Amino acid sequence: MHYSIFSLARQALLGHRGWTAAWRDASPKSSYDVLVIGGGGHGLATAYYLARHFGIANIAVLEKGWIGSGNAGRNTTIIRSNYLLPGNNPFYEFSMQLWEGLEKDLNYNAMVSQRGVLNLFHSDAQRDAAARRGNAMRLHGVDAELLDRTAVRRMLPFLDFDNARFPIEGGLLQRRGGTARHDAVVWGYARAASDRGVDIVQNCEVTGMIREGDRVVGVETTRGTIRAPKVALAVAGNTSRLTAMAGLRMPLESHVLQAFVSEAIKPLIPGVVTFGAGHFYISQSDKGGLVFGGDIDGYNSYAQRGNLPTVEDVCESGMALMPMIGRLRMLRSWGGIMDMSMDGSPIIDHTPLDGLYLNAGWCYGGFKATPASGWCFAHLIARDEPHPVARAFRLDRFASGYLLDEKGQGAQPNLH
Amino acid sequence: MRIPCPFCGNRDVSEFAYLGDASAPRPAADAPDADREFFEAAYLRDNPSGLHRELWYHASGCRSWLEVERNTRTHDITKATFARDRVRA
Amino acid sequence: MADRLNHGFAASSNPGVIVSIRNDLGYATIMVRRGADEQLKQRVKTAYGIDLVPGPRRSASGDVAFLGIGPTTWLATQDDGGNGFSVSLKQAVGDAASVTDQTDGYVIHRVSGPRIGQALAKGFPIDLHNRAFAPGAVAVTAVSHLGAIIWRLDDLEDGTPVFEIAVFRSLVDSFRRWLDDSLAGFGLARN
Amino acid sequence: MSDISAPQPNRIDGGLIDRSRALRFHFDGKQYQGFQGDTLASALLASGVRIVGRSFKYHRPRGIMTAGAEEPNALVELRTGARREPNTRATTIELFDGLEALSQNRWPTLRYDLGAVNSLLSSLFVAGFYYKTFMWPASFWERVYEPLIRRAAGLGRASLQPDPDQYEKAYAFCDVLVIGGGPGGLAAALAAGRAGARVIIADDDFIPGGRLNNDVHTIDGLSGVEWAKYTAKELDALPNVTMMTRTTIFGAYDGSTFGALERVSDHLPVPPAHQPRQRLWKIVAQRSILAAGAIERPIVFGGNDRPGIMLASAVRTYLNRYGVAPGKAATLFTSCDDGWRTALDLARAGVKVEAIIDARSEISPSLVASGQTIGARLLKGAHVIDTRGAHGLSQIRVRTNKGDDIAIESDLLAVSGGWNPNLALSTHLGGRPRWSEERSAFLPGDLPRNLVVIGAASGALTLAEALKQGTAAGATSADAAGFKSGARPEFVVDDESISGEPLWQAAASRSKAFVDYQNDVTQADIALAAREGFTSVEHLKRYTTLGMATDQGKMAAVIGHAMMAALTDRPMPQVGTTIARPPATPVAIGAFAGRHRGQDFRPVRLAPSHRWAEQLGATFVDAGPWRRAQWFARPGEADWLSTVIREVKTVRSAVGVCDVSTLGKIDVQGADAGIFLDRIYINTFSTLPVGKVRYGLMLREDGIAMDDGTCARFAPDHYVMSTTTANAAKVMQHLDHARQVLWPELDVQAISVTEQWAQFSIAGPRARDLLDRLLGGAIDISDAAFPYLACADFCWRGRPARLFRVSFSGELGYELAVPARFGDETIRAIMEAGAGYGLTPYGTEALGVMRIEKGHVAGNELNGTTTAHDLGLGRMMGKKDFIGKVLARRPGLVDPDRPAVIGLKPIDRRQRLRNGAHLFSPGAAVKLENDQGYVTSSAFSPMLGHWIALALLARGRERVGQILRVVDPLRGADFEAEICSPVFYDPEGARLRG
Ligand SMILES: Cc1cc2nc3c(=O)[nH]c(=O)nc-3n(C[C@H](O)[C@H](O)[C@H](O)COP(=O)(O)OP(=O)(O)OC[C@H]3O[C@@H](n4cnc5c(N)ncnc54)[C@H](O)[C@@H]3O)c2cc1C
Ligand SMILES: NC(=O)c1ccc[n+]([C@@H]2O[C@H](COP(=O)([O-])OP(=O)(O)OC[C@H]3O[C@@H](n4cnc5c(N)ncnc54)[C@H](O)[C@@H]3O)[C@@H](O)[C@H]2O)c1
Ligand SMILES: Cc1cc2nc3c(=O)[nH]c(=O)nc-3n(C[C@H](O)[C@H](O)[C@H](O)COP(=O)(O)O)c2cc1C
Ligand SMILES: [Zn+2]
Repeated sequence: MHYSIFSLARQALLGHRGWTAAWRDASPKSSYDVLVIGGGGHGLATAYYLARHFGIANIAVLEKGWIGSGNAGRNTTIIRSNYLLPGNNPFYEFSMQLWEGLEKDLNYNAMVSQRGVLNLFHSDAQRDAAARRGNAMRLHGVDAELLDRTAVRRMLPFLDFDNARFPIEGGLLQRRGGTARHDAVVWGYARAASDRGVDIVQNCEVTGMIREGDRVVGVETTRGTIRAPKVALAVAGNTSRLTAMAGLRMPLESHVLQAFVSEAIKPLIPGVVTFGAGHFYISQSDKGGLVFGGDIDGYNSYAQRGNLPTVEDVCESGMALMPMIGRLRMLRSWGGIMDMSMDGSPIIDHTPLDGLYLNAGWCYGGFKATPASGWCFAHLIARDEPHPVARAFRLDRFASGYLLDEKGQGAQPNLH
Repeated sequence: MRIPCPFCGNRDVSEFAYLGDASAPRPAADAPDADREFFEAAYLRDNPSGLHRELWYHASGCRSWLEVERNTRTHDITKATFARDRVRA
Repeated sequence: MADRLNHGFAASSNPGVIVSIRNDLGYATIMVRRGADEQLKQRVKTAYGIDLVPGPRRSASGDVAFLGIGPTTWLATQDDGGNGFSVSLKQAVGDAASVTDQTDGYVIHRVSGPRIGQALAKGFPIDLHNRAFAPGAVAVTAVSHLGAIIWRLDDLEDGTPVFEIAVFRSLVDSFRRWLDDSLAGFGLARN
Repeated sequence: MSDISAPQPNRIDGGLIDRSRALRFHFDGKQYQGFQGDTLASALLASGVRIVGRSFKYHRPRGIMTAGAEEPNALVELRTGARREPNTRATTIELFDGLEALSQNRWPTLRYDLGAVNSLLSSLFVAGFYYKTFMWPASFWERVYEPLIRRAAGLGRASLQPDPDQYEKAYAFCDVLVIGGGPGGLAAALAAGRAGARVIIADDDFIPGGRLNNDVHTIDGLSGVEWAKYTAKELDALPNVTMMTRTTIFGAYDGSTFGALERVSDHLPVPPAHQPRQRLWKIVAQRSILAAGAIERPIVFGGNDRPGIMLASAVRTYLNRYGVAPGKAATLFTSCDDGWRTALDLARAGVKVEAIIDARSEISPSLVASGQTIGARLLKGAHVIDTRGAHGLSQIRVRTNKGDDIAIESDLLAVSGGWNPNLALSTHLGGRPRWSEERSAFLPGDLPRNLVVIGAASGALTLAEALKQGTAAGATSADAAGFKSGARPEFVVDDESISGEPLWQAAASRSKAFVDYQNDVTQADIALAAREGFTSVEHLKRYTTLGMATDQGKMAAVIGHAMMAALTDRPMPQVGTTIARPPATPVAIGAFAGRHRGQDFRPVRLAPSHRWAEQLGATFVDAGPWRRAQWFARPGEADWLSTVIREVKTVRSAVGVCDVSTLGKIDVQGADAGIFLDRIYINTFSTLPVGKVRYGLMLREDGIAMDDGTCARFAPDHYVMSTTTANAAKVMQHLDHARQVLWPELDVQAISVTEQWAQFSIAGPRARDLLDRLLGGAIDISDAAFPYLACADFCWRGRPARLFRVSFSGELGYELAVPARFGDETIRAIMEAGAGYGLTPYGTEALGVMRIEKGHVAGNELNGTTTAHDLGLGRMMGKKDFIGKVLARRPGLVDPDRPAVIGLKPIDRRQRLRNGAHLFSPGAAVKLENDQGYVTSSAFSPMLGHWIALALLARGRERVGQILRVVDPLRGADFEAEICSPVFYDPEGARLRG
């Protein structure tokens, strides 16, 4: 059913009785051409692009809970393409361009909102890093501006410019960056994929991998055995568990990242702002809640919830940056389980097992990657060769030493 | 979360620094397969949902490295010992 | 009267907390050499008459005290010891331990007063109640984002608890900002 | 106080307010009056105010629904100016004199709000309508549609000014934590306290007692209110019990840690001196008892949001506790016995009860009789289906059990659809509640270790049960914590009935029936969600925003879930409920930050010479936690650059002094110290002679450079390592890891002495002269006795001192270390001794310029991705095993295409090289694929007279002499530069040996 102001008006007259399910809640068949494990943004986007661009429609997306129950449904919705390394930057810019056309493509308003992303810096060394990154962006045709203190003050007069422990020296601004409505991204892809024949199977947890020698040929699930010549993992923080079922160890750790939302207030914060002297970033949702977050809790976890020290750390940074939020109240906190890779960059690759494809290692930054990740993963699955913009996301780079370490923290995932 | 440091007693997690999976010992540099062994020890992690043996450093306390047994699903900690005392493979 | 947590008083003529700085102490860390635990124990006993107990405890005799700050590490202090204390300590323990002068590394505050427990609770993440932290107890911890060693001396005659707190010298201004903020509601006297 | 007392038409006798203390306040600019002990809500109701705010989406007029933290409607902007606090629940804010509040989400006024047009368009604005439209044209989203949505949504306004109040944090430890001070909690605290356990009992409210203060009860012959008072008094007298009122436990965390918020001063116009506004407690409890009571649930029916419609229990609270009758002619709509109490209490207070509408067809005869005594019309098996009234309720439409619709004139409708246990805190650690068919409610399910739930929170709704369970839980918790509880008192209380039937929604009607009041989620929205496949309660929530408002669904989310169960024909346990998350009630962000904001965000570390540098007027810079002198401007110097140039030139021509105490210093001792350091550094230290210093580089295990610095040997078993300022703590941790985890068999001890020593770099051709004069022969520093890279400890002025002959500047240089207490004295002595040699103090900037002139790598080059080879230090790697050795051999780390540190000089010497500019081969297109590297460090070289830079350049070393293009689009630069050796000045190193 096509969505538009006209269909909405028509339905309004009919008491909205004519709407149908946004996506089919399918029961699993016993075999498919491609099985995508994980009904998050990446899995659903992969299925959609496989159907739309690669002519494969006999696909199921298997989701252990409800679609979007993973990180897609609990992230702080920031989208940007302000990456430094040549292995990353073109990929994220490709994603940004897909965001810009997403709503038309999906016929679903995912509220992609390009209100800007500003990364503040507080020291010469941070300015240097921002300049290096901003220049890399510009060299790839991505918009970037280096703001000085005065320009930042003009833009965000409510930041602490006069009594800060670490004074604001300036910021790197990407105006095309912003946010998107995370749940709508999931629903939009699900609807578009479902319309193209993809089976979206909820409450179907993969519990085992069926191997024939060095081939993966299907999976065991809580809803029975399902076979497919191609099994594609897009399970974010659960990747290690799934690959362990196939006997593979991964260069990943699962960590919890918390996020927070305040009570709703009238428009206050224009775009996305990140603090450089502590762990804090913030934006305001269309509902009016300040959505903010900071550092990961820092230890392996599958609990989807965090602890108080991180809450305090995030709020201390928030108050250090914008002391006007002191009297606003935190409404809710939650956590997501992220697949932290050993160099902080993702993996889109084959695995050592035939038929098993891997999309993982997105850390706390994979929401913005959703469209490109789906596209490139679909490309890999359909053509068995990497998409040009995702060529650096190899699984063997840790062994070979061709790392993609934006932060230079090395093999310690909790520091990325 | 509170970690029972065998020296200091129960302390809040904010006093500790985390290193992760304690299962891989440092391989011998002169082993014939050293390149692969070091790669695996440095990069491949046990990342279970459930019991996990892991290294923590009591950075704001007694400066001991601890080996902690913790459930990554519930965050329950069942054991914490000095890493220096661990039985080495 | 129950231990009410939420009222303070500002009069410093009747101070809830008394703070002074101990400039006289000499102190050094000693870390036992591998396998020399027994030897060290004996040498400390011989030289100072102190039983070197493992664990976060303070044992004192005369002007010397040993504070357990790690499984094989103590902070030894001597009243009026100055930088010279580490030299005599090194002689006393010989090659049973590594000795490092820290006389300048920390600034030590002595704090006491009827409200001191409540004031310290505003930063120390450990239980300082009698039942958990009796006289002689030592803890290495963090307060207000900076490292601190705290130990409890014997109570004053009227039962008032007395603590000493060591913080790194470079951080003493920040520590004092925290301490002063935390004491403000209780009335403060400086000795 | 003003003597003009504003009228309080709805004030009646009784209640726990202090009528001798009248308080004035303003709401929407109009003055009102209330009493000490009122909340803003009770005072507004007493004053006859009915509309208090507007709803989120449709801007519907709304009144006060509840008397507690679950209030969805009566949210106000409290206070003014920088203290303005949006979305404050009128039902929990204690009235104080001079209180000012404004209604929210309305324009221009609360009564006439233009946003209410949304209500007219409501047939378009159904759940999720925005996902289906506003997609065209794309650029209109940010420019037109989104701003409209954003402006209409949101509730109150932030002040935009820094919060002027203070916040504080504190820790508490106890054997037993009791959450909630109602009858259950009080009984629990009493039992545990009498046993001698350390007990903390916290209650949200400003007086303990819970529902005892709101309902009419007797316990052991006392009124409930008196019993609560006496019990609180006994608890207060026990030295081991701490009673915290105005304190909300907002979260349960791992390790039996609870977060609590104490509202220290929110009941006062401004916080008193030395008192914070709020205090954040972190409570570690061996055992905990959740006694947080239950929350009454409304019933969904057409027009159920009209001001004048309230929870039945809230009506009782206003009557009994606050002495307020919220209406003149009341009606009750209920499906359970408990609701009837409200009718009886209303009648007792003299309010006319028009009707009791009980959806049940069977009602106990005793209830029916009690209804008759108050003269209320009883409508069994009937439903309220609609309401009327322009600015508040005036008429109720009822569908009788015969299907007729009748009208009842009423200005107050009390609604009771049963109770939901307030169990959120029992689920914060992951436990899920379980559905009880018997109670028609979710009850606590798997509980966190050491937590028990009692009283209404556990679904045990009667007072008798609350007391009994509380006593038992208090006693067993104390016993489990190692105490011995005594005899358990038994309480004599009046009987209560808890029987009832669940009623989620009344018979349908044409009017909007709200499920989530604040977010305007209607019955129809839930049906739409079901139709569109959003049938999981979590999808339902996210699609309709059910339960996402400031009350987090406390009021009505479960009703929505029950509706979804009915719509999809699934049993409740299968449908389940959404997850509750901390904070249990919203908590000010400022409270989580405590005092860590502004200058106190993080501690500052001050170098030993700080006071002296301050007196000299130095400019300071933050270097991680340290504050260091950046330069020492002299009068007449035009700008910082001229100061730095002067400092550099003075060092290079005479002598300078710089405080380098911030560098990490680590004492490494033990028989195996040398072997240990061989494994830490890539180069060898076991062979370093005593009395010598060597430069070392250490890698991470992944083969990437980690830190560099010098290491001195003072005895066969004693080294002193220096680290960079930034990495000091990281290196300490690394060494501890190596000696405790990797090689515990080695005899090596390590401890930081960074703070013990004040260390000053004295550099320049006259450095030795200065030192000779300063040290006065305490040590022989002739070149022969103390050559380059010598070190010694000695006694100077009766104190220990250390001297190192090292140089970062490239000049003849020494570092003198003295005990830190004497740092200030020593810098002053150095200044005095150097006066005759043209001494200048220099700061970090000149230090940086000189190291760039010398090509020394620092943090910008050791950026976490560079190898020893990249840095030009590959030759230092020894044959022995050391950390990082094996993985540094990986192909990617030895690829000849890797970047290497090189020097750059602009061809046009007037051009300024800047950090972060990128490098291209001349002729290559300027795009990312052709990127060759970037500028890591740059400076104006006073010695060369132009800008110079270090850079990381692909295959850099083999390209010395070639020309590159330096591109800096951000700052608009694009010019050519020549690749040179990174050592710009004195490449032979003759000066430092002088
Ligand atoms: C708090 C937080 C904030 C974040 N903020 C941002 C941000 O601002 N910007 C940004 O770009 N990124 C952000 N991220 C990261 C981003 O959310 C993730 O990288 C991205 O969503 C991951 O991809 P996904 O959506 O496919 O994963 P998910 O949504 O987690 O999808 C994986 C799915 O797999 C399912 N699954 C797992 N195991 C099984 C199994 N055995 N069988 C079947 N199904 C299974 C899960 O239930 C889940 O639905 C944030 C993450 C968090 C947690
Ligand atoms: N008969 C019925 O149907 C029925 C139904 C519901 C309640 N009741 C009555 O309710 C009472 C039950 O007693 P109870 O003690 O279980 O509950 P209660 O409601 O009397 O007390 C709960 C207390 O907990 C506090 N609280 C709630 N959440 C808190 C938090 N997070 N932090 C701190 N404090 C918090 C509240 O302010 C309140 O004072 C009895 O008086 C009973 O008669 C009866
Ligand atoms: C961008 C964003 C905005 C949110 N806004 C709200 C909000 O206004 N109200 C609310 O209750 N929760 C809000 N949430 C949090 C969700 O309720 C929920 O906590 C989160 O999606 C994680 O799911 P879980 O808590 O059910 O595990 C928001 C979440 C995100 C990611
Ligand atoms: Zn410890």
